[in-house]
Amino acid sequence: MPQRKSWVYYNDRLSRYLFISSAVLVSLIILCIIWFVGMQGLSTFREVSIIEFFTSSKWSPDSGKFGALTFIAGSIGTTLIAILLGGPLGLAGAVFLAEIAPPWVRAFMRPATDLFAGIPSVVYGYVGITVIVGLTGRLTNSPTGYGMLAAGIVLAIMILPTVISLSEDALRSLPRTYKEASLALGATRWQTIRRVLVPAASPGILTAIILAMARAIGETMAVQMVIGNSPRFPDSLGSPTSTLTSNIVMEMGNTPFGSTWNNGLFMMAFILLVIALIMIILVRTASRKGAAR
Amino acid sequence: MDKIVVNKLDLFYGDQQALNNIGIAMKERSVTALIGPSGCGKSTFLRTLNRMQDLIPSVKITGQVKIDGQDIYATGTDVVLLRKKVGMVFQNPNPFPKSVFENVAYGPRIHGETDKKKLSEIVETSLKDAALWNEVKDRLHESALGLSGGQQQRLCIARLLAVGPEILLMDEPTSALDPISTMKIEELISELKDKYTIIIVTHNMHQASRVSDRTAFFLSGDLIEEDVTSVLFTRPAKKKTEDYISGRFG
Amino acid sequence: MDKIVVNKLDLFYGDQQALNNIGIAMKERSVTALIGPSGCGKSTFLRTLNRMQDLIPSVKITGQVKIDGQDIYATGTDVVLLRKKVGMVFQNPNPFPKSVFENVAYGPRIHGETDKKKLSEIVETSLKDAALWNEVKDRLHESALGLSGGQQQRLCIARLLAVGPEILLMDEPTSALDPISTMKIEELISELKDKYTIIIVTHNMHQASRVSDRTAFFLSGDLIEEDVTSVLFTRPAKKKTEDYISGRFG
Amino acid sequence: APTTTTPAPSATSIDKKTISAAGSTALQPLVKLAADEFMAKNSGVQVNLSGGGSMTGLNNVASGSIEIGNSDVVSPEELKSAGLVDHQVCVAPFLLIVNKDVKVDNLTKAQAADIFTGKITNWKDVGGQDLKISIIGRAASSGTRLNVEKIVMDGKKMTDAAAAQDSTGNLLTGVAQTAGAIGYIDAAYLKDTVKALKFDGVAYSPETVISGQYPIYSYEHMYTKGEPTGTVKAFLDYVMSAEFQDKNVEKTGFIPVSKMKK
Amino acid sequence: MKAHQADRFATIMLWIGALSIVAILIAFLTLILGRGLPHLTSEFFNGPDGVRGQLFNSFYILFLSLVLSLPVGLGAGIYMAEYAPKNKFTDLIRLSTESLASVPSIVFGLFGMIVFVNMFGLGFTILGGSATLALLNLPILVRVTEESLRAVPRSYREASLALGATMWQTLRKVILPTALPGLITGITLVAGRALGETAILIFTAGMNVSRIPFDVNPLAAGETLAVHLFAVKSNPLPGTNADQIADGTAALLIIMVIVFNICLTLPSRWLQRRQLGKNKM
Ligand SMILES: Nc1ncnc2c1ncn2[C@@H]1O[C@H](COP(=O)(O)OP(=O)(O)OP(=O)(O)O)[C@@H](O)[C@H]1O
Ligand SMILES: Nc1ncnc2c1ncn2[C@@H]1O[C@H](COP(=O)(O)OP(=O)(O)OP(=O)(O)O)[C@@H](O)[C@H]1O
Ligand SMILES: [Mg+2]
Ligand SMILES: [Mg+2]
Ligand SMILES: O=P([O-])([O-])[O-]
Repeated sequence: MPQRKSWVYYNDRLSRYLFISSAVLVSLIILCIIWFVGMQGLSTFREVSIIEFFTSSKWSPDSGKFGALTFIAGSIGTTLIAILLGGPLGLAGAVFLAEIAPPWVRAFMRPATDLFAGIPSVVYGYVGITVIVGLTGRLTNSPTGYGMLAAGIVLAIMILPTVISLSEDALRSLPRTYKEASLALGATRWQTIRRVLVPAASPGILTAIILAMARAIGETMAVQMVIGNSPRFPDSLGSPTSTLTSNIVMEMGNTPFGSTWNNGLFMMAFILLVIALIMIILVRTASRKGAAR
Repeated sequence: MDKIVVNKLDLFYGDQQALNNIGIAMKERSVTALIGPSGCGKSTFLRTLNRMQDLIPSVKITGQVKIDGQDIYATGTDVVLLRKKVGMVFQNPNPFPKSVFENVAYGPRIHGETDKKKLSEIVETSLKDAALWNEVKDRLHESALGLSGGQQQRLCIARLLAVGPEILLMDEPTSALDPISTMKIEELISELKDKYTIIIVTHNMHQASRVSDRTAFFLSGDLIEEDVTSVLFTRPAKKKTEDYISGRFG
Repeated sequence: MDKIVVNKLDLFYGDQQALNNIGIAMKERSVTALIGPSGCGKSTFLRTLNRMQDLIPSVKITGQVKIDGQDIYATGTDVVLLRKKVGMVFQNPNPFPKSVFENVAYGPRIHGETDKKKLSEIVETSLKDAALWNEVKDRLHESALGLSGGQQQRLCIARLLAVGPEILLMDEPTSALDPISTMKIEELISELKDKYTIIIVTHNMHQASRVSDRTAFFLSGDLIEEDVTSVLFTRPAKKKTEDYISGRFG
Repeated sequence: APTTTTPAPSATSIDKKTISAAGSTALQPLVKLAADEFMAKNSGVQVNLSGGGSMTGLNNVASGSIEIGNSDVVSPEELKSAGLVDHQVCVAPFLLIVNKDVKVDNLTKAQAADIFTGKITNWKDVGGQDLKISIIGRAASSGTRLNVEKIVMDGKKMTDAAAAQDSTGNLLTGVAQTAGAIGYIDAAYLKDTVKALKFDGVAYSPETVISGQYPIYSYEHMYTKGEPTGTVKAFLDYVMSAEFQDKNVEKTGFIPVSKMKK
Repeated sequence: MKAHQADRFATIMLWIGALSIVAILIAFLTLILGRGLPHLTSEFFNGPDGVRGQLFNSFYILFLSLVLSLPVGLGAGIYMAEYAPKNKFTDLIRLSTESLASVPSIVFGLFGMIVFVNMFGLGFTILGGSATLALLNLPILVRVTEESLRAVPRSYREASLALGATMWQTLRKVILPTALPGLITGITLVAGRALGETAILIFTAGMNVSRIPFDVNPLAAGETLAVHLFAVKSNPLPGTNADQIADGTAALLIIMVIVFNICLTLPSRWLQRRQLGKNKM
């Protein structure tokens, strides 16, 4: 039946072309977005010096001052706080789920942590301004409580599901034999976790942490509600400052498209993209190192 | 002297019985082989001897397992200490993703040894005892995962010897290996039996006859027969044993 | 008549040569066993015969593999048809996560059979040929993953027979199985050789001598020796073969 | 015969089935009311609305992708060439608000300016208790902030130390829960969780704005590209109609343009 | 013994860590549901300020965005997992896909506004919002698809190809069915994120709803629940019950996410169980 045969081949070829064109389409779209943001952003430097943009913290566009250092520092600072708080907690949760939790606890807790990911960021921000800033205000002895600490706490909660689920997967995908070998040598459970399991899963855990950082640095709505949004280098963790994302969302809607001010905001978006790219490359190297072992 | 005495041992996975009224005794400094078809309970039995089976939630165990006269299932037993004394080698070599040195030093370290020099000594002796020293002495700090399968298995044995066990449990330690590596492990077992009590699970009846003093034949959870190896293979007392042995060579 | 003729076959993984100038011929309706230590290239060689090795990106192949006189590496070869003709059974049983029936019907379906009655017939005959029918006829529509390892392996053979191959490649088909299942598969191979040309990779020299007409010994990418099985095992021509064989029994 | 007073929009002037308006978030609730009622009166017409900020509206109306751009500010130079036509639809007064604990009820223009530039940082300097002043304002690009800077601070810039929120709602929450906080909002959004201050001794009310005593206010704009026609004109006419201005504009806290003197 | 004490201490700490995670979640849920649930009356949905339209739009926009992004995302994911040769080009695609997943959504929003709202002249409509949201979904979908296909054991692929199946047959009959539970989980994730998205939709889908109930016209205005929540929180006109609406909307959003998770994970568990067979595992 040569007729039918040719159909089988035709389908195979057709599907392959469809898949390839999807991949090409996706990459075209992605390149378009990157190109659009990049071109728009880079045109800032027709009127602003690169050095000023990256080294000055004076952001006052209507008097011609375009220093974005505060925002870059704010983004990095809040992300670090988020990782310092959310990373260990999430990792503890992952270790707990993978090694300690009785099955019924896990059956309930795993989907529950996934729920964190489903809560809209506006809701996080809302809890942030009604509950968390009060707390950080008292902690840092600042009147408003807006600032990097508040944003860091909100982000720490938001990255929990990423850290937990990816690290738990990494721990779970370890061969059972590691654990058995260690226990059979007379190691306690904690020794096994600390000396064998976590080190063996470290590439996966690192991936989790870096992806969580990428998530944190890109978060907008929730951060914007609790960071205080003052374009100023903060004196403390509890004084208002800004991040790249919060400043973009604060000013984007009220600046004319194509103005230097507006372009500067696109440049900030482009910086975010570049930071994300660097982090992904870090993830890649981390996981490649893991695979090579 | 009997090192291990097992008495009326029953084991259930949930409702399903996997070991049925097992009774057996093993002498110090002897090699006992466990044979039987797949699923008959060899691994399960082996793993009750160092309480690794405790890790499976649904398992229920009744009966007695005495090691040096002490019931290891009595309340108050220190499982961690027990496992230090009753070491285990697995079917597939399972070195940690660490260096050769760190693999062997792992056991002493978790048992509190911190002195660098002592650790080095222990690592060297253990590797020598496991007949691996010459092959790895120049690559102690390379990853253990770069070793061949047979080397990895001997590394696991060295890692075990380093914690100073008295009993070695081996669950099909050569089934994943090529013939040459298998030979080396078998030789090693023959050397080790001067110092340790060894129990080995194997699919390979040749192997059982080559390495063991006594052999126990399991069939669907029952211990059918246990005797001096040469006797069991040539003049088995039970019909089932004979069927199995001849079927294998049929 | 020679069904398969291999000539000057070289295979590289990237820069590393894994097969070195292999030349061998296999008769129709015969069983050829491939033996050799781990990593010597048995699987690699087997997989060049149905071009499964093509799926690995870094592989480069030169030389000739003729099946029924046609070079399967010639341009224009229909790989899909080739694989239909040259079937393969893997080391670990790999049924699809579908029912027993659907597993066996898979091949005929993708090759265009849609008639329900014909499919049922094919499934029944194939399962009978694979000596599995009696064990599964009442659970045709349950998941194949519920079968035991040995049953799964016979199911994979049945699944293969259903597409009507002429050559069966078997890569250590019993290494994951217990002795009783192994015996059943070996019996099956003896029955199948009346209809098919079979090539089997095995670690177990007993098995090779039990099932094969001819045996080929590989060592680090070279085909050292190939002869009638009883001759190769008792009076090998090459020193290396002898070493290997005696090492095994040593 | 056509008159200069706004006629009730007649069905005959409807051409497009769908028109869009976007821009100022402050003005949006009012436009939404207008749209709802306009749609109720003209079945078959859909008015699509969005926020996004004043410049979002101006950018989009200038490029022609929407019909109406809502703005708190006068269109900037950059967009003049697009031929935007201004429709002042109402007056938005602004209020200075403080946390309820603050024991000050009135600020002079000079005091307010000093607070917002950061010169005065404690309530005791303006007659209140010893309490640090926390400014919670709006973003640098916000129309509300621009107007406060223009009218209260004579064009001086707000201090960097001020915290900012991007919306009136969040700002109100902030002022309500921060001791010693001061902020500024559109009068329309005043809530009893905060306290409104008198400015130069004048309390805000529509009447004080209309009479010219209360100076902090600005016009809200709806821009079209070129003179409006058809549905767009009908909609804008409805917004300007006495019916809508009297009933809804006042109800929502804005002030009808027609009421203003000058 | 020291090791024993350390073990016990660590176990307690890990339990505390886990409990605090659960406690944070419960705090969130009780706070939001506690404030919001009482407002979820029929008036809340159907009244003059009711959110019926927003609720409908949330799902309609989600649905359209999936219709737009699923085929392409799946296709690209399949290509990356099954066909793509390992080279610089595919590395580049993978790299850009992954980095895009962490770009703030407002940037997508602006891109969508300029391309769909302005250039294509869609205005602030359901279609413009869905198309932009589809851009946000794409990278996640590609990634999820690629990952769940890679999780399918190689042996299935080999078995099928060795029987003389073409790649397409292998995909359709073996790989995709096996990967389905993973794909469903991935789509749940995408859907959860899309349901909660605001920044994108403010700039593309608009902030009011069609006056026709359940208007399927893709050119109607497309305010969703999340945007509605944002809007009433941002500019709460006194005299309206803005606070109650906000609280109720937040609660409704969370309930939607929970229901969505349950609706999608239950069938995928069932599928998994069916595939693994009744007897074993
Ligand atoms: N974790 C478990 N849960 C339930 N049943 C189990 C479990 N582990 C093993 N079994 C069952 O217990 C029986 C004995 O299994 P065991 O692994 O001890 O066999 P074995 O003799 O070691 O077989 P093999 O030679 O294949 O390793 C089998 O029927 C097996 O299916
Ligand atoms: N995909 C691959 N890429 C690179 N090298 C490979 C690959 N597969 C196999 N090799 C190498 O080719 C050689 C032959 O491997 P092959 O799997 O054919 O051995 P084998 O004889 O089947 O061994 P075994 O008995 O362990 O299955 C080995 O050195 C192996 O490391
Ligand atoms: Mg076993
Ligand atoms: Mg092989
Ligand atoms: O209404 P605003 O321009 O202040 O956002």
